[in-house]
Amino acid sequence: MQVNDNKEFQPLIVAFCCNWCSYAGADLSGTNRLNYPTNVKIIRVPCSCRVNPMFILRAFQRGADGVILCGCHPGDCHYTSGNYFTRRRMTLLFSMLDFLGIERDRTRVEWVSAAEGAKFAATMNEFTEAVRKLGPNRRLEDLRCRKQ
Amino acid sequence: MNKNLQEQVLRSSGVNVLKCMRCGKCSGTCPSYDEMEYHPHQFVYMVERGDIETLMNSKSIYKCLTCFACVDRCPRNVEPAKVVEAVRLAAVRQQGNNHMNPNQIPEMLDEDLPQQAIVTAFRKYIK
Amino acid sequence: MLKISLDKLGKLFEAISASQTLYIPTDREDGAAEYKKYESGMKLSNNLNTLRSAKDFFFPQTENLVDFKMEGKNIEVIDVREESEDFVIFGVRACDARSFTILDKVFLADPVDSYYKNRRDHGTVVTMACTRPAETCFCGTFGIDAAAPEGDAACYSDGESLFIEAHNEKGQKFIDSVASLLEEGDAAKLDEVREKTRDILKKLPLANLTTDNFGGDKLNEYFNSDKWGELSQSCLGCGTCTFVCPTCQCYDIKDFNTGHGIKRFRCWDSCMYSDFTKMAHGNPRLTQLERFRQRFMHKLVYFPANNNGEFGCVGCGRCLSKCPISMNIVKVMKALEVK
Amino acid sequence: MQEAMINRAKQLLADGSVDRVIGWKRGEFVYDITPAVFTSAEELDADFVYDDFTAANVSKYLVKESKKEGKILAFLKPCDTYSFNQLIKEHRIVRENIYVIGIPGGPKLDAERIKANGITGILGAKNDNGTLIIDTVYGEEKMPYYEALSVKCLNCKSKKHVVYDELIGEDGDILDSNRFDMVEKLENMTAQERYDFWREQLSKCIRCNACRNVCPACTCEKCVFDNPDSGVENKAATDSFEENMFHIIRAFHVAGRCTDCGECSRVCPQNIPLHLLNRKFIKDINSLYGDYQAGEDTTSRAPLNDYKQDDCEASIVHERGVE
Amino acid sequence: MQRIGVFVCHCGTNIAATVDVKTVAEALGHEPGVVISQDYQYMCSESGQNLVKNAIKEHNLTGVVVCSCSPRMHENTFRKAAAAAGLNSYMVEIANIREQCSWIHKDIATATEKAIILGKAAVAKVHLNAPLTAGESPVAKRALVIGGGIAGIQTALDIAEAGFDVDIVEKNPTIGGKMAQIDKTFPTLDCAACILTPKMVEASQNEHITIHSFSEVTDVKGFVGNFTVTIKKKARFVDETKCTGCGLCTEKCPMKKVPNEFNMGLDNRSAIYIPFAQAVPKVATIDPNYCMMMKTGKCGVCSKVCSAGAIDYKQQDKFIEQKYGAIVVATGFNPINLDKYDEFAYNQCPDVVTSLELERLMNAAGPNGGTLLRPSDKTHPHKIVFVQCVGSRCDDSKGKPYCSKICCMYTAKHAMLIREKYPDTEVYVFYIDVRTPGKNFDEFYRRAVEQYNVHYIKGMVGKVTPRSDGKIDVQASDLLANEQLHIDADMVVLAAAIEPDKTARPLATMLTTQMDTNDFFTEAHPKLRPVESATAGIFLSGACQGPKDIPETVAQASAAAAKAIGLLVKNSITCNPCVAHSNELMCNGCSSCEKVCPYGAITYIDKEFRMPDRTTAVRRVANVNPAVCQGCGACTVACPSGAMDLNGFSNSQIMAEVDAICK
Repeated sequence: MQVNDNKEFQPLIVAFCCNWCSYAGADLSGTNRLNYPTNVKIIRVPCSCRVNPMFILRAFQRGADGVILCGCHPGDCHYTSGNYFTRRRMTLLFSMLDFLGIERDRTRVEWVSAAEGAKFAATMNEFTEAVRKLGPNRRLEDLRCRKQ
Repeated sequence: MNKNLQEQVLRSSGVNVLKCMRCGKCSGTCPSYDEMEYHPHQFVYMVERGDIETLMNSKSIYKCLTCFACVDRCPRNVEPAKVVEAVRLAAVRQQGNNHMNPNQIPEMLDEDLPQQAIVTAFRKYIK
Repeated sequence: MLKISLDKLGKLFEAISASQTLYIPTDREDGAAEYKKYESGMKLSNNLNTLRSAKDFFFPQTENLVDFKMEGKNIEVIDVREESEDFVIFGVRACDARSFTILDKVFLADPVDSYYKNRRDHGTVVTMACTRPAETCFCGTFGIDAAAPEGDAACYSDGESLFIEAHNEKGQKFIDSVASLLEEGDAAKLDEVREKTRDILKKLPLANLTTDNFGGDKLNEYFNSDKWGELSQSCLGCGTCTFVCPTCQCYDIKDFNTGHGIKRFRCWDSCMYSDFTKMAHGNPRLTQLERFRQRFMHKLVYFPANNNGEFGCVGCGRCLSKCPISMNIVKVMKALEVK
Repeated sequence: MQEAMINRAKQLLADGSVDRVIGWKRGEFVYDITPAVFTSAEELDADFVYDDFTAANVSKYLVKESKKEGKILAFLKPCDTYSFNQLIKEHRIVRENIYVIGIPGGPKLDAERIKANGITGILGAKNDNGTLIIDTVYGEEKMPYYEALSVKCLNCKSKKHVVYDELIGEDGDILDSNRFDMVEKLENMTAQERYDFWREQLSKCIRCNACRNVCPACTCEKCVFDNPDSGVENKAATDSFEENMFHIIRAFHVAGRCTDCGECSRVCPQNIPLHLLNRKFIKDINSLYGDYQAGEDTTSRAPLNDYKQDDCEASIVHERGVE
Repeated sequence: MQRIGVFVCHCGTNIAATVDVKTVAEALGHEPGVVISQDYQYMCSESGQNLVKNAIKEHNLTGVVVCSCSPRMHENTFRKAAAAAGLNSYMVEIANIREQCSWIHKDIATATEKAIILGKAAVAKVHLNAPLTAGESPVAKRALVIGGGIAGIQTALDIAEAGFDVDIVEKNPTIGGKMAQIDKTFPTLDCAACILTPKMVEASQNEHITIHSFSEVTDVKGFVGNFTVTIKKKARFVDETKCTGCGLCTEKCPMKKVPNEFNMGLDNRSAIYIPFAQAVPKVATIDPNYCMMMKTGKCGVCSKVCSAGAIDYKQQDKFIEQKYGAIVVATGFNPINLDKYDEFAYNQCPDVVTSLELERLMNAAGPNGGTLLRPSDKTHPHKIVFVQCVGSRCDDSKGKPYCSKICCMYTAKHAMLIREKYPDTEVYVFYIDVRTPGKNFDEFYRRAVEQYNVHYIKGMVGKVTPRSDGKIDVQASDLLANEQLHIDADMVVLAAAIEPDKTARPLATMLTTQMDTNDFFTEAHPKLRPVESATAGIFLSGACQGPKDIPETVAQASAAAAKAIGLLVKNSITCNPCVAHSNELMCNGCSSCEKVCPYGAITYIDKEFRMPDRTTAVRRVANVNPAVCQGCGACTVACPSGAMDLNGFSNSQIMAEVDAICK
């Protein structure tokens, strides 16, 4: 959690981006100077299918307020089928988190191609706002990790 | 175009008219083609455009034999006969728009009338 | 003996909880009883005993021992120990009350476990005599009288009133603190109740179970028994028995990296777990047979050998009803006994 | 039934078809029955039991047992056969070393449910036309039979044996079980209600690992939660997060593999309805990717190891149900 | 404990304008393990790289973090620099503080804070990095081409041209494929045989090319550079090495009533046969289903007349095993079966033919010697109707969902040729759309309409009814004229959809390559890697990847050859070291990982282990072939025990990054 001058809640967003499409898309939004909040921190993975549900829970445990996973559009996966597996895994995981009463707007999967710099920035803006509205993650945090 | 009517026809027919690729095989195979003002492929296209009232006012809806040849032949499973049926239903549902009365039928029967026409007629004219 | 009418129990609890924290066994939605911090209106459970034992009060499942704060390359040690406030555990059964004596032998022996001692010093144990023991009860095997429990103070019910008697200074202090609610009563009827309970105890299926065959002098004989294979073959290696057990006292110490510091925890461990007492060189007990044997050898042989014949079991019967595959200390004792 | 099973087992032992028998062994009380391996007719006669309290699924024991020398006879209830098949599919058991006899299943009784009715000192129990008559230290007690059923038997999904070498008794059918009713009820609650429900349930967890260790789908050589190198190892529920983490990840690891045998909930010492987590996954899989019953066969692709190009997007979670 | 160096780049003002690089370097210098933290104007410049190199040497660094532009930009630069200074190049991590920080944020304070966090994440990751060495795997200098059509032939010729040995496996007795059956080619109308047969001969004579005709691939093992393929040489009952192809046996064979598949069954051949005059290899084959000798043991005429003594009725299937470095799939296509299209009366009327049948009917080497005659009564047809899109562009239940691509053009060709040769013949083409993208394609089609007066009618034929007078009633609607037509045709030609050869699906399984739902092979990337399959070392040539005409097929064939050559010229291939690996002690052998691996990189081995209870046991464990694995990581999540992990992106590394970011 970050605090800035206007004391507005600053959510921490962890974004897992696949190396071939979404990470490049994020780079492109940088190249095009398309702003999105500093709240978003990107972790590069070779493919969205590398993202283990444990990583997502880990992020929430450690204080993330939202986790977004970005990969190539279905059909465009660099590894042909990785994002199809991602899609099933994350659908089920998110559904389970929802089932346990975790706010569903804290998680998202978005397909962002290497050409979609604008979409990347727009998605991050939108997602950050959605999480900001929810307030700090309390339902899936680890109190031991909360900062005093 | 009449959105409500279009929606009603689409719903009651269950047909996705957007699947049509305008090949015309339905009309190519239609036994009633020459009797009809609007032909099966035109039904599909006009429903897509929402031009339902024109179809409802056309005698074509009663010329369709409901033989389902178009349904069988359509390469894309669009099922034009169901669209015709749905437009017909839309017309039937509007009070007083019945094409003919059931008791008119017996006098129209003759030896040349195909059996199927009588059977399908019951579907078309009841109520 | 001092007494209070059963319908005034609520008032008693209110009075105790006004000055210190009170824990009583209460029923939860699934019918099982558990100790909860008393809040107004809470009802004392009618269950014979709580699902989990009362050892949590002195030896909690997890306990934050110390914190380390890391700032760049600096590490600071922070003592997180809180000075406990006084508390009362009410309604402890005879078996659980005895378990504290057993835990004391472990944690209060030199070197004294100051975390445990701290809690022990602040806690007052008010026991409650049993009247309806269950088929799984075998406290008598270990010389415990369910009708006359130990503890700092003990309560007895004759169906109308609750009689309270102090066993020591701490117990007396507790009684004094609520004396205004108590009145002198005739305890004559209690003997009758006790005798009735003892009659039932004698009739229980496990009443004849004895420890005569066990103890420290049988170490090699039992360790090398060929029964262990058969007994342990269906053990799942879960920790249910150890975690519901009032006397199991093994723990592990784990460091948790919070990202901005380290929290050092003590947490219960189970000898049934595959990594139990795993050390740098590896694991001393590699098979479930060895781990299973460890648990029962500890309770029936090693512990009495080191503690003047006191066994590491109080016959509360929790493991009998909770083991997923129904393997338990009674079956082990019987199987080994035959030999 | 028990008689027929003992006789058949003795026959198979005698003619050398099998060397061992895995079944259940009589306990101290009417209800405390332990899975056990028998090697002789005498042992079978003395201790083998199969009755209303014999609920344990023995298929997981075959992971070890089937790798031993010789052939083992396994008595499998219908629900157990699904677990068995799933284990074959995952190459965890050696089919050639097992002779499977399908036996009729439940519903099974659970002593904990009897005790929850305030009945104690249980010495015996019998079913009398839907009433369970319990002999106790304190005299005879009665309760509706249905109320004493094990939670795993309340919504039986199938009476059909999906694999067997022979059957004792008749094979049944796949049932219309309504097993997702409770999941649906939870789905229709608000997020806050769901959160409160699960917080209350999961906070009871004592991390005894009984659910995992009994689970026929959890046969990992080393569980990630026991492995210090995994980064998620945790021994105790120090924080509520760890309870959540353990149960979410465990359910996820068995998603598409869980046959819904219900052992997790049966053995939970804290009566946490853990099967609901698994059923949530099963329900989602059925509705999103087409009906799939793990263990029904040994060849189909597990839903999480499979995909379709037109699968729904993860956003479906956001679009449906109660917020 | 690692000794880590942090290097923060200003990138001129690109980073330094919005990120306070000094503060970043200062903050990261306090991280555990960091022994030096510096900033510099341009870290990627030579002097910047020298800074890194010197620091590695001077401070004996075990890990390097560069806070700079995207790793997609300069990761390799810094990896090379590290390697030059003696540090394993995989001990370098990049914190992307330009594209993903300075360029998108404006506020210096927050951007600097974020840059520090990104740097900390990289430091946390480097702590867990391990030196990785790219493995090498030798390349067998031989290619296999599966399929001997124009695609396979072209690929083989190109590979052979580069000096590599190449084998063609063809399931039929001769190579040549579909193109050998075609009469003329569009849009140039030159004779197919005239351009194909020289290539066939060239292939047979090339010293680098071995043709296994009448053969099939039955097993493929191994991986890129190192495939072991089993080829079944089916018994043709004629010794290939002895047969001179004189054809005497085929003339003398008494069994002459065998449908001739080369002429689409429009005429007959003998039981011992050479498919066509220019067949390669020109060797006879006995069809055991019809040969009297094989069926009854009485005949043996061919054996008697063969002066070379090539006939061997006892010949058995032979299996050969060969190692290959690359495999090119060129299995081609077939027209679909038209049995279920009753409305076109294909099965009822011999004068309703497919386009490929028409090719044979018009071919000089065909059943009628090149004169177009109706199959039924051998009369000259005066009215011919062409029907387009038969079975193409259909709903899945009705046919193929895709456009078969070649039909519009060959139909225009047919129409034109007929009008050219028989100007008295009326030709109608019923179309849904006429699709003519391609060089000189639309001009070609317009010529058919404008110059040859072919009647193009928009509308699908609804019904074809053979009449008792020998005519065929074709009922269709003319959508533009809005009228229903009845044409009394003499012949109807159906442009049947094309589909991949039936042998492709089992082959794909053997090769562990992907196929789409229509059984076309899936390319590694639809735009950027169109001739490679997703499985390394397997390349795609021709219509097995999707419908194609001849020029496209030849272009792709050469492209596939170029890709294969690119692989074969290497003595060994460097493998990406960021691959999955399985911890055998934890692996359950459950096969989950194998199911999600798109490359078939995971196999299972039974291995003996010492068990915890001091016994030994054989366990099934996963084994990743590092030469095949591409490092996507799908298996790591499928693995419940966590036995499967990915080098360079390990579970612990990613979690360390998560922790650092969330700190």
